[in-house]
Amino acid sequence: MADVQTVEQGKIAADKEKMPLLVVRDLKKHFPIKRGLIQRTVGHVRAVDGVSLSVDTGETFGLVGESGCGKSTTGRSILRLIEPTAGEILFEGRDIRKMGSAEMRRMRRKMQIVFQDPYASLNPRYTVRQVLEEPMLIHNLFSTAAERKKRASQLMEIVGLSPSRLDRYPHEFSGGQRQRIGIARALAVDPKLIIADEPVSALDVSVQSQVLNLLDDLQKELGLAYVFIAHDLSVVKHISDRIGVMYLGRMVELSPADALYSEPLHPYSQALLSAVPVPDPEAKRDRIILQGDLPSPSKPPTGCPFHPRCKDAKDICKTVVPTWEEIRPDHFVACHLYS
Amino acid sequence: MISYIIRRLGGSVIVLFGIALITFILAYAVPSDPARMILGQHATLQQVDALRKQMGLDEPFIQQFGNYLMNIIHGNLGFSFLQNLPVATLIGQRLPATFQLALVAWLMELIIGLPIGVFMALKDRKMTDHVFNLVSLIGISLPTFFVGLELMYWVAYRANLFPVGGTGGLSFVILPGLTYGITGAAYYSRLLKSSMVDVLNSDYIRTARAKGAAPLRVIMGHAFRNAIIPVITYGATDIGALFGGIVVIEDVFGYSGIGQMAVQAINNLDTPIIMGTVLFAAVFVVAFNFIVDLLYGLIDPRITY
Amino acid sequence: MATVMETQNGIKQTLAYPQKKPAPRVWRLLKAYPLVFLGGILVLGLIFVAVFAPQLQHFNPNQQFQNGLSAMGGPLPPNSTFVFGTDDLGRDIFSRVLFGARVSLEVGVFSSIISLFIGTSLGIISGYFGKFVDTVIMRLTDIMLAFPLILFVVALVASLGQSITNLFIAIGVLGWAVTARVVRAQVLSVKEYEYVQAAKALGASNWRILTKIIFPNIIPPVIVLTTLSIGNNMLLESTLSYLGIGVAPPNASWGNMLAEGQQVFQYAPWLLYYPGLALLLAVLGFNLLGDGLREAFNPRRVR
Amino acid sequence: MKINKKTRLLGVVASVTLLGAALAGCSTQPSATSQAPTTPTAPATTGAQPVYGGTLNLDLAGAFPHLDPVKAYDTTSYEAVLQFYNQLVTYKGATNTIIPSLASRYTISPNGKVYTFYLANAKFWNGHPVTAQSFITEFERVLNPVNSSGGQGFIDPFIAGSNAYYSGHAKTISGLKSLNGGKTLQITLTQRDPVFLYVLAMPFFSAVDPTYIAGHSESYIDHNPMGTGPFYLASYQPNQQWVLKKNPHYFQKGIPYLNEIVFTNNSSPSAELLHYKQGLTGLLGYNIGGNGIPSQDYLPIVMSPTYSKQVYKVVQVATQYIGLNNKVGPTANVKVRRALEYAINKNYLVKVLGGRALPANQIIPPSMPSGYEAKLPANATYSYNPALAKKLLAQAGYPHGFTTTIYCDNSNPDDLRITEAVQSMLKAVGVTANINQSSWGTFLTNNETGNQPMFNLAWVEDFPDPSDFLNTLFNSNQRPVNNSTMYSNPAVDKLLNTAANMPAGTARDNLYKQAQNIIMSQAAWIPYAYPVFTAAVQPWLKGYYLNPNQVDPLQYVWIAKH
Repeated sequence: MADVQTVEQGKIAADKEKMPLLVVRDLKKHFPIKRGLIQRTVGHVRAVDGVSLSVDTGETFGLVGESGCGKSTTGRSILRLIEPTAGEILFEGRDIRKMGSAEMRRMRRKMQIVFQDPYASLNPRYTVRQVLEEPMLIHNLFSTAAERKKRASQLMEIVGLSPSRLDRYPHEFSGGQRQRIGIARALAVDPKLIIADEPVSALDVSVQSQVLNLLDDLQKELGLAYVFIAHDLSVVKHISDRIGVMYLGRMVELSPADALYSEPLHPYSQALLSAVPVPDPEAKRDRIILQGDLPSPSKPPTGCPFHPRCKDAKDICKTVVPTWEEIRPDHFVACHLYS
Repeated sequence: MISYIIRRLGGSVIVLFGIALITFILAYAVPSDPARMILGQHATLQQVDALRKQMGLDEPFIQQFGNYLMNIIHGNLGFSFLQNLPVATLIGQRLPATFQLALVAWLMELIIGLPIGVFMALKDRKMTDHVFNLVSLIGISLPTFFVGLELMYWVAYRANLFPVGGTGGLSFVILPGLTYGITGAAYYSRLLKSSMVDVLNSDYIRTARAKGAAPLRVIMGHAFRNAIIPVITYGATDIGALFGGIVVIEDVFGYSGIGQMAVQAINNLDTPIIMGTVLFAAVFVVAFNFIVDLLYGLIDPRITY
Repeated sequence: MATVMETQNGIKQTLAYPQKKPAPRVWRLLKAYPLVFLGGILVLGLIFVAVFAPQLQHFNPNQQFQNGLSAMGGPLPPNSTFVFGTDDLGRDIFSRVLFGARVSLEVGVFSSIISLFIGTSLGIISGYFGKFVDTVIMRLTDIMLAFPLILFVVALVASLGQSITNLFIAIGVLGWAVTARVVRAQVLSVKEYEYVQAAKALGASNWRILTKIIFPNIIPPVIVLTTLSIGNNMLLESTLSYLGIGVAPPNASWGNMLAEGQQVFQYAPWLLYYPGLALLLAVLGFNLLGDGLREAFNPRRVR
Repeated sequence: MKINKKTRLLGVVASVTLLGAALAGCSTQPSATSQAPTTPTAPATTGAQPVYGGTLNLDLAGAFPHLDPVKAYDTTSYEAVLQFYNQLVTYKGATNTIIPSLASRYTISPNGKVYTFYLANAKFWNGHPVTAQSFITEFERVLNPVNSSGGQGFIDPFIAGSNAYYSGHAKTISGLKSLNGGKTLQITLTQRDPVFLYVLAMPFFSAVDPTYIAGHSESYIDHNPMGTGPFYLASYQPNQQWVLKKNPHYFQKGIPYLNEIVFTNNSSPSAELLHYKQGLTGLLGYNIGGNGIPSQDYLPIVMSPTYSKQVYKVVQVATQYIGLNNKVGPTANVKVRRALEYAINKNYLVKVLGGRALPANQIIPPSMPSGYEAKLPANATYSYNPALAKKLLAQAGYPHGFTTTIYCDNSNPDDLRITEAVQSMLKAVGVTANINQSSWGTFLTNNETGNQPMFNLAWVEDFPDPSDFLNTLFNSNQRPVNNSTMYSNPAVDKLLNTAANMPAGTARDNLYKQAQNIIMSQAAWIPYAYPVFTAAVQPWLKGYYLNPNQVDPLQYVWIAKH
């Protein structure tokens, strides 16, 4: 993947003045597989296997892929909630993987996460106020309880909930409301980057758009950057500036959102896109059905990992790993069809 | 599977090693000189020292423990100070009696516990359930020797239904077994109840009921068979512990089992017997835990190793 | 609480929130599990007797009365002077039963605290930090659980020497393994909740996560376990006294009163009955309470 | 011998002196029908002629630890060996009189050093005849250090050449001679020994078959006896049952009466009592040297109008006492010790023992043929007087008492009860005593350091001579093992050493009395009780009597029709 780095580095060099907020280089997370008498490590699940991306301030980066492709692991590895195996994670130009635990904890103010499951992500024993004040307590943001309460009320208003319900418990709220609370919690520390890990996939469709709109509004107001993780393209379509498509722990395509939607290059992206319902009934698009199941990341196929399910697979796909190339400006793809 | 078994066996060996180590430390710490105990109070200091040397008691702790382990590996559990026989022989002599009592005690628990458990599950949250719950908790809360003494007095002596105490055939085992059954059955009934309630509330039982299957059929055919799995697990561990000897009850009934020998050895500080019986009992517990784990795989197809 | 279930579906989020406060948890618990009530009464009664034993006593519990023995030297049955009768040393059983409550409760509580402390600490460490530490601690619990329990306590007391402190230690050390197992399992499951991840993402320290998030979650099962173990340990004390290594004389515990009583039960059954009944009620109280609490904390059963 | 009073299993206790003892005229039959037998072979009994046949069932608390006479030194083994083996001499009925047994007669030389035994015509169960060698082999086994026999100290160095044999310097014991083609055994002593015949009555010195001994391993012999006794071991299931069958060729004609004795292992005193009440067992308290009626079964027996009539009692030649440390701690002060003597109510302690004892006022028990004083001097006499005790304690410098520890062992519930009662009495005079209870082995190990401030113990005499109590327990050269109170008084030492070399008689007795008076005035011990041995015997079991020397009468008893 050497060329990945050179390409990304070239891009970084070009934007010297405008340093991206977050740069991830060749991120890897391998989970060991232990077997046998002495629990020897016999192999690895390559959950994330060399992912690179960058996010600018105020930008939304969509990360898309099927369940199990490693996108959530990528998101959590970026925050070091899961300790990555290898790679660089530069936040504001500094590698957070090299930070000690105290420094890392300070750094966490700047990058937050919103989880998928609004039921599991809020401590059922805390009132909403406790949930929202917890980050303030952790980072000593306010010295008095009154200030904290004021801030908590503010946060409630920001996410569109009534401050009068601060002393309720999470289970007294609906799923969408809980997700708002989750967002408010993330905002409590004034982050610059929020990793939204499928924040709406557990919600009803009608509620989804409310939450998405909220996120969009917040971005505009607060200048937040998002890494928006989703398993289908329809959700990220409107919100994302750029989109990365992941397959089996690797990035297979990365491009501006419009470019991806108008002209997906990778057969996998095409397949994903074909599943997105199109508002314009005139536009005709063939539905591409993916064959077979997602292979096990512990035993990825040789060559291009996608080849067993690819409709356009050639002989070379079975043996040679395709390189990561910038086919168009800012449009990267790893596929033999374009080399 | 094979590597799982081997790994589990390895774990068991480690556990047994730990037990041997802890018992050895305990025995080592006991403030009594084995050589003096063997030779008696009038032996001269020279005699005692000579015996200490012969027994290896003057060696450093590690070496003594090493010797002890080597002896265990060779099946030698040591030599009783007071009974002048190898501990292994003494345990062997009492093995049949202990096994007999263990089996009967276990069966008593099942005979008393399981029907009550089924009954409690069917009457879940009703008044009768509360009553049975109370009764079963009373069973758990009773001191075993209290139950034993009362049974001995009323059932054996006054009603003259069983021998009053001692060791012999099956009739000698019934009352000690019943004592254990009374105080131990509640664990089975409560376990079976809670797992049966879970099963009875599960979708497939509802389905079976909806299809019109007769209640008893549902209970015995579906619920009981599925609910019995945790009971079997507990039962196997339980009987493993029972095989190691039932300390107090054997003593109450004057039953010559391994538990009684252990109690006598403790009163007399006959450390080789104490250590031997502890290790012996532990072997059974560990072995039955092992069997339970393997059984689990056979009973429940969802479990893989 | 139907709202909770329904609001899982986001569409119904606009449903009215219950204006009326739901019935108090305690009351609902009582209705579903009346036995908890009985358990609570028994435990409170025990604590009352233990605390006010000096006020309730008829005589000094350790005093041996010349007129407390029959002409043959046997114990006296219950009479107007000695309402529960006397024991084989001419002591007042009523007063001894009162003071026995103290000792038995002490043994039950202190030894449970010891096992609670060791078990919870090791369970948390094992569950939270995992890896090598976990392997070692779990192996240790395996060893503890495979020990024949009574033999272990007896051997331990024999080595340490007979004293009430050593009794606490021996019984306490015996019980930690079960607590550690339960706590570890609970930590493992709590650790996976996303709100723990969220706290970590917020920069909460390990210590904060342990104390503020994980610990509150392991309290309910530990309370249940401890309640049950207090009763069990009181029972174990009586067994140890039966074997002659219980609380040191002359102080009364129900255990050693029973141990004395079992020697004379054929002609002086009151020596067995009064402390036996007291012990039964006390242990039963803790068992009922623990059992009820388990149901109360069980999210599947009480809502 | 130092003994825990009611220990069922003495186990390892050994003594330089003689176990079991003379108890002339002290056997009592307070309530029962037993009479002292007139002859050993035909004990007089009221009523009918002896009946042959039948099986006697008995409960046995533990296994027989040893069936090899060389090793039998605990009370259970001791008695078992007496069923299987015979000695040169034995005790007559319930008395302390020595009568011939396997030796049909014996002579003692005028200087008291040479004993000549003329052997009876007896055979082992395997048909081999008893010869002088049968005894010589046994004496050699007792002296062989390999066997660590408790009997060694009783004959070494008293038999000529015994020490040389024991220490390996000689291949034979020079003092033992087989004469007259093995029909006569001659034993030569190094000095006059008035208790030697008692020694020979001990099971250690039984006749064994040399060829059997040579042909089997020690551990085999220990479980499979081969003797001349009235019963042989027909079968046994370890820890369950021992079946003894009548020896039809027993050298004493006409006995035994019983066909079979079945011992069933049963360690539960409650079960033992109920078995007896059900009539399943012939007697309660079989183990004469040990428990007698288990203490917890005693009251139910004596409180019952029926069963109390079946109780046999005998005062043992033994003293139960609280030892006071004469060397360290507050009790090193003689005033403190004297104060404590007044603090103990001995009548109450006897009551606590259920009446199975007599209150004690001196070291020598009344059952001892000599040395017991009907009246002690005033300064050696103590009566229960807590007020005086407090006053004396204040004078001694302990107006508020002190804190100390009483040691006792755990082999019998009585020990703890007595210790608790003593604790309570001490509390009444301001002395706080903690109880340290441990196993017999631990207690002994600890006792023999001479550091226990106070301890509850009993001494059972080894032979009927006051020296066994006074010299063994109070001579300063016996510290700390036997003299574990660390008593030391040159005047007493001098009296004891002088008396040891004197011929028996009043002059010697008086020296012991003088010594005891001094010891009692210095309050080295608080002797509190002389124990009484008890047994309950079914009315249909005839011919039973209690001999204080642990010689049970099973070969003389018979089962009447019932």
